[in-house]
Amino acid sequence: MTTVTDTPLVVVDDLSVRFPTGTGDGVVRAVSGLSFTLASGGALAVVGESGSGKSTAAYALLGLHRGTGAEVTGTVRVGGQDVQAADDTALRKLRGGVAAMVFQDPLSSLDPYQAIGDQIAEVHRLHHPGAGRRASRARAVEVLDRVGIPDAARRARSRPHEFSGGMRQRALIAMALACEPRLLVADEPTTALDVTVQAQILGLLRELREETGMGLILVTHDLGVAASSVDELLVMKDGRAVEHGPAREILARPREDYTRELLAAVPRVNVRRETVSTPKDDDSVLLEATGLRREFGRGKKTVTAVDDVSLTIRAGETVGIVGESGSGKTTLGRMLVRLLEPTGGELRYEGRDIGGLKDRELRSFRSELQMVFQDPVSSLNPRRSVGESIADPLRVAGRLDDAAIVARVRELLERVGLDPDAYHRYPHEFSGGQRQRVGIARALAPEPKLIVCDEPVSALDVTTQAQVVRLLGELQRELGLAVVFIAHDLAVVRQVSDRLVVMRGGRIVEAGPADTVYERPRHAYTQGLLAAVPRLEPAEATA
Amino acid sequence: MTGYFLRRALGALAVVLVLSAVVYATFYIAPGDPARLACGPRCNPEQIRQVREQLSLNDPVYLQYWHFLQGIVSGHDYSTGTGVLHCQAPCFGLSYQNDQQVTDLIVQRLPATASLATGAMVVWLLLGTGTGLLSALRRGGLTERVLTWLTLAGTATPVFISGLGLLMLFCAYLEWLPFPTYVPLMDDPEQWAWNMLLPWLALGLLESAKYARLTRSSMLETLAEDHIRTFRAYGATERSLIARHALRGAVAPVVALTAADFGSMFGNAMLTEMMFGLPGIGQLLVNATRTIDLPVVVAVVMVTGTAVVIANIVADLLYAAADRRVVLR
Amino acid sequence: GPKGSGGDSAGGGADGAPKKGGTLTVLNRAPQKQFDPARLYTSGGGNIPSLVYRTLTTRNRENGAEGTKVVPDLATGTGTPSDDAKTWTYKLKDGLKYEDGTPITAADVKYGVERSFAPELSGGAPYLRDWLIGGDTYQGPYKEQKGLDSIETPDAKTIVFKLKKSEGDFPYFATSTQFAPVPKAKDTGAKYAEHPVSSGPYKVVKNANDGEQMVLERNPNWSEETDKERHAYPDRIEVKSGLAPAVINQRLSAGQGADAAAVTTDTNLGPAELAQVTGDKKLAARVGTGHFGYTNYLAFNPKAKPFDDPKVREAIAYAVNRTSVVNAAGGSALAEPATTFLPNQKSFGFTPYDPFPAGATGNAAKAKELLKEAGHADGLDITLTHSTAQNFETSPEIATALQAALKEAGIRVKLEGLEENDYDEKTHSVDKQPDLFLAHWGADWPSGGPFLAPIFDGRQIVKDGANFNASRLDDSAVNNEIDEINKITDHDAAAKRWGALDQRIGAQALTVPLFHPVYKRLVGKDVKNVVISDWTGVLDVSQVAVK
Amino acid sequence: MTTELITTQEPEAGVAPASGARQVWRRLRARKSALAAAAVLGLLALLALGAPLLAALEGQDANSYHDTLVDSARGGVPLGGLGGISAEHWLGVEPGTGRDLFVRLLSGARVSLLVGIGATLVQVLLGLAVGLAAALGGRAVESALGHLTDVMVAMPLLVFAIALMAVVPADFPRPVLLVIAIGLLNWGGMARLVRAQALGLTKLDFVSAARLTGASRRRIARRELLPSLAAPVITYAAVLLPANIVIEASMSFLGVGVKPPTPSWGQMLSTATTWFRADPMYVLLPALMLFVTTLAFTVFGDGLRTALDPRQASRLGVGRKRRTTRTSGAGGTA
Ligand SMILES: Nc1ncnc2c1ncn2[C@@H]1O[C@H](COP(=O)(O)OP(=O)(O)OP(=O)(O)O)[C@@H](O)[C@H]1O
Ligand SMILES: Nc1ncnc2c1ncn2[C@@H]1O[C@H](COP(=O)(O)OP(=O)(O)OP(=O)(O)O)[C@@H](O)[C@H]1O
Ligand SMILES: [Mg+2]
Ligand SMILES: [Mg+2]
Repeated sequence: MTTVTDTPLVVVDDLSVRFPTGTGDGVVRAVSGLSFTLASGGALAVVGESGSGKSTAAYALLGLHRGTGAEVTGTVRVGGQDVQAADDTALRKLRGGVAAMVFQDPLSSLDPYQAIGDQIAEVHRLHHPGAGRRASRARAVEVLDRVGIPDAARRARSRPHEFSGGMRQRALIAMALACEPRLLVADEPTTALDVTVQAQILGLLRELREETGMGLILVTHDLGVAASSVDELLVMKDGRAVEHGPAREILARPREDYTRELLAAVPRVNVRRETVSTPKDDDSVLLEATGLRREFGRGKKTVTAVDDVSLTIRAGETVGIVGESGSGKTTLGRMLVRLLEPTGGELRYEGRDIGGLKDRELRSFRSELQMVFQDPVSSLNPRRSVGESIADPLRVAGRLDDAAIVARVRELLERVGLDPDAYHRYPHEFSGGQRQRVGIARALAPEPKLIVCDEPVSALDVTTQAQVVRLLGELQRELGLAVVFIAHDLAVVRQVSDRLVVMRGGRIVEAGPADTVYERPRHAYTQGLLAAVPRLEPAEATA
Repeated sequence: MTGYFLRRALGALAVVLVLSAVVYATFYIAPGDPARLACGPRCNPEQIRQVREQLSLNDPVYLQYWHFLQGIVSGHDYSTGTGVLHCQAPCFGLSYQNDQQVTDLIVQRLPATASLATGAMVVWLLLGTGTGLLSALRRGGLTERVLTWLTLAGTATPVFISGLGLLMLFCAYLEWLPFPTYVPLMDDPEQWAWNMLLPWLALGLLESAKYARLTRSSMLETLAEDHIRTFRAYGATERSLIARHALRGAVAPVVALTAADFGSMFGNAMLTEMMFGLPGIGQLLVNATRTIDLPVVVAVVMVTGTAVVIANIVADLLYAAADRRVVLR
Repeated sequence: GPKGSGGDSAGGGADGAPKKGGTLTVLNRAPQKQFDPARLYTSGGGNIPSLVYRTLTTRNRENGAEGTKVVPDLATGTGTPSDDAKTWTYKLKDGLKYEDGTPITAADVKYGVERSFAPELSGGAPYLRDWLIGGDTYQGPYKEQKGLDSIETPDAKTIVFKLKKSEGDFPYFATSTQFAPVPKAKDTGAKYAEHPVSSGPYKVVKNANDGEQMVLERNPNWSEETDKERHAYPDRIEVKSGLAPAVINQRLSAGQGADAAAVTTDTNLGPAELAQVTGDKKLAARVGTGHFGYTNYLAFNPKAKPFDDPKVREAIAYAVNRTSVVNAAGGSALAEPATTFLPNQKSFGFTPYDPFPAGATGNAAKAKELLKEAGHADGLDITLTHSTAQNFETSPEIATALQAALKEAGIRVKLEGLEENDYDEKTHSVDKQPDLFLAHWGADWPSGGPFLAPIFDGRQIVKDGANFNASRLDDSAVNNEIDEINKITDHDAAAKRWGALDQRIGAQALTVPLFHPVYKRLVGKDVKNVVISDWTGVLDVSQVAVK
Repeated sequence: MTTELITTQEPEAGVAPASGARQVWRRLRARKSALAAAAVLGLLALLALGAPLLAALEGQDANSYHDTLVDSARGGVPLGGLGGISAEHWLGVEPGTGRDLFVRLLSGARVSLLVGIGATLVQVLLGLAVGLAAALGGRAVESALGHLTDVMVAMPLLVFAIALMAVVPADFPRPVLLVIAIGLLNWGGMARLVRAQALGLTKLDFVSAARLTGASRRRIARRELLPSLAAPVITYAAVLLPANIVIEASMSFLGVGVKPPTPSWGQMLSTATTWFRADPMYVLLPALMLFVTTLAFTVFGDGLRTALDPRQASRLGVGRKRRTTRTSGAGGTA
């Protein structure tokens, strides 16, 4: 379909992007001195931790920094066109015509008011001005069909909110296809999706590349995703390219420390947990849920988020809960610590039914059930110093005097690997991983017996993720805590869990000792989940 | 949806009821004797006694209020002396002042207020959203600065200053326009419009400032949304981005606020009506307040309150219709 | 284009003989909320109402003092008194007809009077109730169908009123709309005002928006033969009310379009407009000046301390600075300083006197002296109550002017401003009456009786109604003199006695007269035959011509 | 649903940009218009506070009549040019009475500022109390307060103010009454804003974390919510303040505001309307004062809003919505 020429599809030479910062006269160097080329039909993954400049570099390929105040130097050539020098018309031709971009969040990236087919047709007409309305519509249906939307002709009339996440992502890819670009730039196209859907999308991209011969630049922070989709890898850190070469080679023999670190931190789903903590006492049941139920909404719109879940948590053990988005993990976790009141079923804590207790009645043992939250940003009050946040449970308990509280908070900060002097600093002065440590310290402060961790590491980079997971493991062992570890990432869960619970649609589909479930999954759903996990090893990736 | 409606309608009813009760109670304890005011400047005690009886002012207040509510639901019969006057439901009673049916009084006043509100709405939509859009598109430029200052000045000008200014300028000095008198639309549409022009401008200008700011910020917010970025990345021109993708989302809050404001105009255009001598609801209310004409006051407050509540429901519906991401519950 | 935005319109100008035809526009502030003859409270039958309702007698439609005379209207004379003016007999003219052509009978007049007793039709003046035998308990023809015995109609043309006491002023009161005929068959009670049956030169063709918009057209069955007073030049009269005073005067002075043939019956020129008008010769020529019997005064409660001491009251009377009060009331063109309680008009029996001569700006020294005598050498603290309404009468500006003047005499005044309704209720209530407040009184007709009696007659102290005898004067000598004068049917003779009585009461310093207002009225540039009587002080709409 | 402005300069996404007082000040300082407005307001406050002093300096007071300075025969129009401006009367005198305009305008400023600021404070306090109670309370409390707020919003403010003015005893100090009346009648918007913001905040995990500490609702409201509410509340208060000044002026204009002879701009304007031809200064001065004051407050509020929260600056409308929520589409899974 595309004419294969000798000139590379993309040439980036000494690209630097700087953003002026709002306050003062400082600048953020998002990308500095980046150079790479991509041959026609080639596939390159740009990987690196958050904030390393991946998206910024990708945007430069389409000249999307124009008019935003960002300062771009160096040259970028896409399909022979100098992006920097191109005038507005030429740039518009390039966008979509030569290179198309697929953005991360599939919902917000589509116009909520227009039918998906119309949006695709509009983009098609932008690059085929001669095409009639009808022809563009037909093309839209065609590409939707191509990306695997069932009954495309009918679904083309749906609006984005009527599509599921995966379908939206497909629609965005279809939109790109509609213009027959020679290069597809995908900025984290699968981060918002479940593993199973992610696997489907990655497969689709692979297929399309083989079929149309278009080039692909995949921006991702997930090495697993990169490994399974491209031939070439570009590792970025702090706006610079750290390592660049064939994917297999880098994965097998990383040359740079940073790459090595990155690789080491990636959790593997097929590796057993090193030390399995044995519950102190087999009978010491801490928390017991029987037929737990939770509904949201009223009347016809009732959603049963958790349905008939029975679960036992013994002192000192770690229970992992996995399942795709919306399967009720968070809802279950919040019920376990009684942030939510169950609609039905029984919840016994140390033998006492706490399911229906009022806030006031809960107070006496609130401190024994704690939670670590997913989002390190919103889980800390931005207006209060982290020390105060950690001290809160101690102050509420009112057992210690001020000096003792401060001392204890400093001790906790140190324990989670932070500088004790961080007491008076505010959350925004910390990185994501550090904030999560603060969150853990806060949960530890009242000396709880159980901590529910709701996706405590999903918002973190692999390297930070590994550190935090390690910390949690240590603490659990040391303090003999019971931990409920919720995550959608099966590999992460495997690293910490003694027992595993797989949820789907609010129900438990499979439960058992972790290793058993991972190695011999019985339920088809669990099997599917495990199969969809992207593998890091090149051999596995191509398999 | 039906459930939503039902709930909102019940809520609205409750609001209006509470409102009327509060008004009743407030005016009941206010000084001044309605019987004396109705009776005339030099009534003797016997006459006042008779009038008080005639107006049922001797009943306990809750009973008076109850009868008032009954009238709304099932109408009421009044003696005219020579015969019986049936005041049909919804009957808000008779004015203490001259035994006119309150319902009639309000119905007579509605056209003027509706004219004012509608015209002012057109003014603020055209002027407000127009300047708002313009300043959003020309952001950073001189146009934006000038428009920003103009709208700021607009919000800072109470209607009794802008109205006075307009009157002085167009009627007194330039003599381009007559001093406004209300001409019903049905009588003479052209004169209606000419006479309403200044009130529309005065009220519309004040409101348009608010709309300009809302439109501008809403437009900027929408332009920054991800789906706009998508189409920009496919080479859509800035103009088509706005026309095809941004406008609709940006307009949602404007439409919703318009509906809500239109509703509140029925009670809040009082100053404009006083300023320009428009025989509207607001004027009726102010006059009735001064003479403690309780049935009129309560009825007007109920009508304007209902307008506000309904307008808020409409606003929410419009908002939900315009912005798909909104969930009504 | 907007109607009437172009300055000049065709029109004869204000000179030349008045002719019939054309449309007169009346621009008013207050809507004609009441239009039932039983409910109207107007002096001399009112202005717009008197175009529709003829009454037994009416005011003389002449300029100035001539206009304070009472003349026959439906009746052949102003009334024949008998039995010490306790019985009044009227004969109706021949050929009187309603708008529908049916004849007007004495029974209709009787019915009209009786209607005004119905509580459904409240609002009229209280005199009928006080005067007519059986009037105090009569409930009107709807409840008591047999009617009031004290009104007799021996034949279709004769009507006789029997009173409890002598009332020499009866012919004056017979000008009010309660004496307009109402055909019983056409009476719709409370709804009558929507379609009143006209006996006057015009009939109501439209009465909308609670009296805000009225249109009157010629009544074909009215004949000039029987009505010497009303001219009825214009073919059509359009009343537009609910306008702001400023707008009315602006429109009258601009005179665009229909406004060239416009007048107002209820809006004076305010001080600001006066300032503007006097600077413009053309406009100044269009201003009419009127006097209405009216006095603004300070009212005391002489039963309360420290006003129980006449010396204190006198001190205040001396301390008052009438110049600043007059300025606060709109300046010397709109207010004349007053030293007598009676208005400065002959018909009231005006006898100039000044018991406490304070000069133009007050006599603080004399006041201080009096205070010292009264034992208030260190000054005095008092409270002055006024209304917060901006009305140039009882307004805060006038109160402040007094405050400033009294301060010179060592009297420290605390002001108490009351909301209009509150003020009205308190100042007219025996129990809640403030001890010192700004008050005003206007005449129901140009005679000393309705001016002095309600204020100083001890038998008119009203316990649970509107009381106007703020000084609670109950002096049998005064009461007797009032009764005696009321027996006199010769107006001039009575006026002299009223004047003497006023002077006698004035010496007691029960009130401090402040000023009499003057009315300045602007008319449209095409308006002719402007007549302003001293009875009403305003332009007589029945005399105006626009052609 | 978080949507970011194109002009966003705050790289962190999340609850609200962390903004210490210093940062706010820095951002505020960057806006010249806001600084100018602040200067005007400062001057105004000085004038209002120093009114007695300035009056003494001029040698006049607010209520003395000057019969000789007005032309009594011509309705009391001030003698001399420009409304009688002279060395004794710096801004001329009032027609009719000859009272000194400079002092009266200054006293008017006192009333305007006092009522404006006072009423805003009442609104903020009530709005916070009701809004927080609605956000944290149970279903019954929430719906009751919601209806109450609806009633307040549907209430024609001026009418109730008129009624209230009549009900309260005459010797109750008027400006205080106005503060209470405007504050009591007009807190609906603030309550809605606080409720919406607080509800948004309670969905955030740090509030859940606070609940897990066993903290009471009141403690959560005070410790966790209030600090984050400060920015939107201050921002909205900056919008309410000039509006309250205008309401006071409107009420005085209608004759139900401050009681004469206490001067107030609205009341001066209402008598002045007829004077615009004979004595234009008399209209222009109070109109200008009122205009400048509201404009300065508006501009300053605008600046403050941007300084406090650049991302939220454009989203003040939030307070209005009650039963609608924006959620990022409830689409199913693949
Ligand atoms: N518009 C902007 N203004 C200022 N700084 C910016 C802007 N956009 C990005 N940055 C900064 O530039 C750096 C690189 O950002 P970029 O979005 O490219 O990172 P990324 O590698 O895509 O990270 P992520 O994995 O989180 O998407 C970051 O420090 C970011 O804060
Ligand atoms: N407050 C709520 N109101 C209404 N529905 C809710 C609420 N919270 C959760 N749900 C619904 O309950 C279901 C389960 O949600 P939950 O958050 O427990 O899923 P999850 O497994 O944690 O998903 P994720 O991996 O995306 O965090 C979903 O369908 C969700 O839409
Ligand atoms: Mg990125
Ligand atoms: Mg979750």
